[in-house]
Amino acid sequence: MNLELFIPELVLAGTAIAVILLDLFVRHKGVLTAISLIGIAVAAGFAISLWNGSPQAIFNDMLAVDNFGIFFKLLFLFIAAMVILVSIDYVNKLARFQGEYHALLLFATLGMMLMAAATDLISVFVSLELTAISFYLLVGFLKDNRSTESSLKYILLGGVASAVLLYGMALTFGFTGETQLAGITRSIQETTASSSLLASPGLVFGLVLLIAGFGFKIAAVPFHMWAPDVYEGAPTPVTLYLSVGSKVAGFAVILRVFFSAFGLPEALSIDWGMAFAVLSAVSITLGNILAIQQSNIKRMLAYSGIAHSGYIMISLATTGLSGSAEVIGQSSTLFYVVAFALADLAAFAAIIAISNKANSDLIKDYSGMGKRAPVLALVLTLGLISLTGLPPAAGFIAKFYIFSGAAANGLLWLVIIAVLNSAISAFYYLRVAKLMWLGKPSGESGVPSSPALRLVLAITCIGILLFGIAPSLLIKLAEMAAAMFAF
Amino acid sequence: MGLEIAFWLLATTAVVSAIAVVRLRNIFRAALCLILCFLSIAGIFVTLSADFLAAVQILINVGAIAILIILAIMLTREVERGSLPNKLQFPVIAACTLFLGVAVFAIVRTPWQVSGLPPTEPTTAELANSLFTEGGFILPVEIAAILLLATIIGAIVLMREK
Amino acid sequence: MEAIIPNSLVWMIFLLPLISFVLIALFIKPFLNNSPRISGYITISAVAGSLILSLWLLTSLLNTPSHELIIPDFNWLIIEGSINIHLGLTIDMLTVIMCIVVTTVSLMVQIYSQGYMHGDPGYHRYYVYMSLFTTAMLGLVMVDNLLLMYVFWELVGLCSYLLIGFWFHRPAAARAAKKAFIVTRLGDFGFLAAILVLFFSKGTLDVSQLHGYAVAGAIGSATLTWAAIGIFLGAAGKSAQFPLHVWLPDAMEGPTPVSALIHAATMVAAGVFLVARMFPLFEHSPEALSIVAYIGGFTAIFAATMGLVMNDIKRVLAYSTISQLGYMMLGLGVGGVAIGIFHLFNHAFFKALLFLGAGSVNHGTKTFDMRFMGGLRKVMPWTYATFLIASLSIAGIWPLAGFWSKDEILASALSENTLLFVLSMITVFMTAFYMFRVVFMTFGGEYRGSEKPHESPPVMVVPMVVLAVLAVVSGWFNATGGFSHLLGHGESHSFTEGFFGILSHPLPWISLAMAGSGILLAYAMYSAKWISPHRIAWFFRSLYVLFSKKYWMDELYEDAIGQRLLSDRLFAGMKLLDSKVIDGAVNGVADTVVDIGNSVRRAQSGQLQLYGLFIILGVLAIVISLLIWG
Amino acid sequence: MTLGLEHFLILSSVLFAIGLYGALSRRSAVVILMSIEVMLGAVSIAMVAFSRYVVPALLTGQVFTIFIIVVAAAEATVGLAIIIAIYRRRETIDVTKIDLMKW
Repeated sequence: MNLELFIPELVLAGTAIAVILLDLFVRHKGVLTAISLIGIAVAAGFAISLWNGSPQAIFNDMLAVDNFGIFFKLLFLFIAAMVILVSIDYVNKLARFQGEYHALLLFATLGMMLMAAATDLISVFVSLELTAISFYLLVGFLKDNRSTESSLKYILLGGVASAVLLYGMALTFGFTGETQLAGITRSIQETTASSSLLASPGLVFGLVLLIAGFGFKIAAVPFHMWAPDVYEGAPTPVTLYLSVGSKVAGFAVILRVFFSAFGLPEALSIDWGMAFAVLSAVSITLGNILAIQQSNIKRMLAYSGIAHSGYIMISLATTGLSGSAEVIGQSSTLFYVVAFALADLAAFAAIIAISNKANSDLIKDYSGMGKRAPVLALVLTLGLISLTGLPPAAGFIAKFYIFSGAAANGLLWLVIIAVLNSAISAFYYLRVAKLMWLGKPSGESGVPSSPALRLVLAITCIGILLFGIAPSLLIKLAEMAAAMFAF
Repeated sequence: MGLEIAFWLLATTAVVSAIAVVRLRNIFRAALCLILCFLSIAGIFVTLSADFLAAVQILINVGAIAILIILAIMLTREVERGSLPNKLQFPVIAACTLFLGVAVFAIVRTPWQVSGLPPTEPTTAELANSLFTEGGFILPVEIAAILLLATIIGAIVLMREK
Repeated sequence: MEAIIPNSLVWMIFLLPLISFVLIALFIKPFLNNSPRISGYITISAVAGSLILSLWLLTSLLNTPSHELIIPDFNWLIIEGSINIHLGLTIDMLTVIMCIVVTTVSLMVQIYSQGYMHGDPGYHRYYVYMSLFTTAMLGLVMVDNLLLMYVFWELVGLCSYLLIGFWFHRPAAARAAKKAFIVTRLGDFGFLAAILVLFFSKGTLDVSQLHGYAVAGAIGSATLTWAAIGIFLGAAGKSAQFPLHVWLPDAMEGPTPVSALIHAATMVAAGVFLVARMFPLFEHSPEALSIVAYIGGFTAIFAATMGLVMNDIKRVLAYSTISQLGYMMLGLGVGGVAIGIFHLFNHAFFKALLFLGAGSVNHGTKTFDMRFMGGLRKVMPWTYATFLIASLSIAGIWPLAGFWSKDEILASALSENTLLFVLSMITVFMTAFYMFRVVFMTFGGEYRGSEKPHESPPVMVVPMVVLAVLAVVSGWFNATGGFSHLLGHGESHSFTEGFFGILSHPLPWISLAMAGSGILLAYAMYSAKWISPHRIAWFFRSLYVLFSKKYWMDELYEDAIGQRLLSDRLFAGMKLLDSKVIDGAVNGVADTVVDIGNSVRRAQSGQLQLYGLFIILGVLAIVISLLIWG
Repeated sequence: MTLGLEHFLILSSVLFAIGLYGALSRRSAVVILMSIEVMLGAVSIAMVAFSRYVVPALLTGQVFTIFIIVVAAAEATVGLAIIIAIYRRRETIDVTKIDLMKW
């Protein structure tokens, strides 16, 4: 086997272990941040060098090295780097365990990278659990009342969801005798060629359990209810990582598993496509309606994240309904997750800076922020505009992309629901913006931000505007990454 | 015939002990029933010709997890309070019954591709081969190792005082 | 300026205000906060540059045979096998006319604002928004595909929202901004839906390609009709057509120059522009076209009736704007692009002038309530003169601008549909009446306020004078048939023939008579009562004799008919419809959403086991429905 | 009636449902964790049974089960660590009282 193809993951694992060991010796903890960032950069460099090579399977077909996986790996590495940068202030407040914090962040990243590349139910499951367990620990890292409560809720519900997911995997395995995704689809086609799918309710049940298990990861309604509580209590950088990293990883897995293992026969893919369509409609509507009520900005973004999972699920539904002829479902998912990640990163980075100073996550405390901290307020506004889906932000193109794919595949009703909901969402997103720019400042003092944070703000802003104004580049990459699904 | 008797015996024990885990007021006894449940699951593994797995089940679940749970019960003085039900009894029972119904329906109505071949025995050497060779499951083993490392680190972080 | 304008300079028309926006927002506001005037100067020079380039563009277009310029575009968004959107400009006469209207009015308003906004703490912010608005508005009229048009469409909406709520510390302003935002977005969904419908049926968003398909009959008639209706819905939201008009009167909470630019001359006319831009689609869908005509005609008269009873000068003007926009829609519906846009063109100047006049009055008296004005003729002669010219123009008095476009609309309505013609004739009467009611209540009689009124500074008066000149002459453009000619069809005649010849037809005389009687009635009701007979005798000698003997009729009209019958019943009814039904529907939707949210929120009880239960119920729901229907 | 795949599967589903009931209806976080262990054990039975009956020549299901056991152990460890951390702060592990964050 060619171990070169596995270097990005190895580098990351090595970096994590190095960080733990170094923590014992170095006094100046900034070194840990630097080492983590260097490790991420090196891993990203190796990942880029693998881009656009011919797709290969390694470790006995447990893992694929292809553009789709590399696209996500790079995205996760980018998000991880941003999260480490925004964590600096937070980490400095910790009396100890800085090394462990970074190591767990890197382990979670490693888990997500493996999730995006896994092509066997066993490796999917183990890497998913690696991510999940790292996150359970990160969420509880503060050890105060809220943080531990979040962690407890997350692990208990995550445990139930894992069991549900495993039950689904067991039924799938039992029906097909395979754990490899390609083998599963081969076996399903052989056994169901003659009879209708309804004759095998075990497969349908297994599929639904898989949807539920993965749906928990992406916080799709009705598997979403942990998300707001956990997001609120977790340390904000972890909330950020959870809301972009873990969620995007969930979508990466769903895309690969559902398309590779259940993409054929068509009756099956239409079944799960419709299931995702309905979940999507419910998620979008509920996420938006509940977001309106929130007074805590982290909670608001949690509900908004649920709504965004709904928007992304539109493209999953498109994937299911369009069959293998088109890849617009997949490529639009890829575009959307990037746009969503950038917007959420921008918004959260600003929130971290503001809540450091104001010591509050309440929306009303953002009043007049435009006067106290114009740059932060501007970035937050841009992030919110992108989340709303207004031009010239990337979120606009992302929504357009997904909607156009869905409408072309007979999901016009869903697009209409989604568009109406986007209007509702404008209300609560822009309410924050309005409060910041037009509200009365609650204090006179400005809001300081560290250079690292400013770097994140700048990068995300440029990204949002770049992909909003000149989206062709990213679309091209997304199409290249999704091309492997066409056959 | 002996296999069948063993199955029914073990299955009954497993179900009864599982019910005891979730229904007993005394948490300490519930934990002991969990051990019994794990043991009977190990027995079921034996009836399925998975001897190595049965050993793993006993070693890890009974020897480690159950002990850990009992330790936690003692640390949190939960025995005094007991295991009480919450307010969701009826909806949960209804949902679980329905879930069981759907599961049984799916199990009974699905044409499983049962093969007539005899099971692989003994499994220990075979399992070792498939776990630790390049053509096998070495990748998940490696990931699992990292997962355990993360668990250990995290548990230390959470347990130690600030 | 015989040379053809270079392409790069065409782009500059739109880029200059953008540069000004960036400059002020990023550099002037943060770093030069102490010298407020600079922002104003930057904006003014940018807009003036755009105006000059627009004029050059006009002459260039006139020198090209097809009256069209092709600006090379570049690819912007390509999605394999699905979307190919390129970025380019459409330069035809419609664009140029709109550019000239936007830049001219914008320039005048920016100059005027230097005086009006003097000393306001939000001075920079004001110019930031205004530059952005001008950019977006120019972008809207220049781009060549629907997607970008939608982008700018939303952007002008955003600027409008920001500017209505400019004085956000006033609760009324914040409320008005929200209302405008919600109501116009309702219309925008229609537009967006239409864009999607067109895109999925034809796979392109390029305006000229879509025109080609529509003309060739390549779009199914149902699709075409729905798309056209969707577009019109968007247009109705922006242009405050019934029943989406409710936001515009409230929008008067913004600074008055904003009302003049955005809520009178340009943005609200964007709806009319949109229909004109997509006119080939409407042309091939008779249903959609008649919807445009009927909604327009109805809005015209409906809004006018409400204008009759308002005491706030800006509100009268707001209802008047709605009514005139209805006219333009009617013109598009019965007559075509040239007729509708011609009225847009003229209206922009005189309506902007009316608002600037109202602003000037407010500057002097510190109030918008006409009951506390009166007699300003003496202290504010310039404001009065210009306001009067604008009022005559909007009333449609020959030979002022308003006359020419209104006459064309009436003529087309007469030949198309008698009902619409009668409606618009009544509107002519009402328009003259309420405008002169404003004139008499504000400028006539004795001063009833407490502030000491004074004339506005020259920086405000000069733009008004410029606009007054335009309000007189802008209509003459078409006396030769030149305007209609530019937009496709129309016959040419010599200037004198067109200018005086029109009076040889009976129709202009009828409309003049209607307008005249409106003015007369206003005079009788609001002037004759208070102003000394000498002045009246000097003004309207013969009519005074006629009416003075029936002086009791005036009181009857004012008290019995005016108050009880008209105000209390009919107009109150319309106001009720306006505030309860339509407003209520808007608020109702919002409240319902909030209520649903509040009840659903209860499920999020913090109890993790309840969350787990929902997971299982979700699984069961999906699996059971798949097993039943799958 | 001879012993077949269905027997094991039904046993597995019964245990799963019992575990699910426990996880959703007991107040003590430790008992919930124990119930989750029961659910994972139930899945293991199904996995091994499928392995035995569907692909007896291969050991895929058994391998999968090993990973389930490993992950179950890791989850139990982390879960108990969190439970103890929360007990230290609040003197209770009754999950119905752990509801600071809601709505």
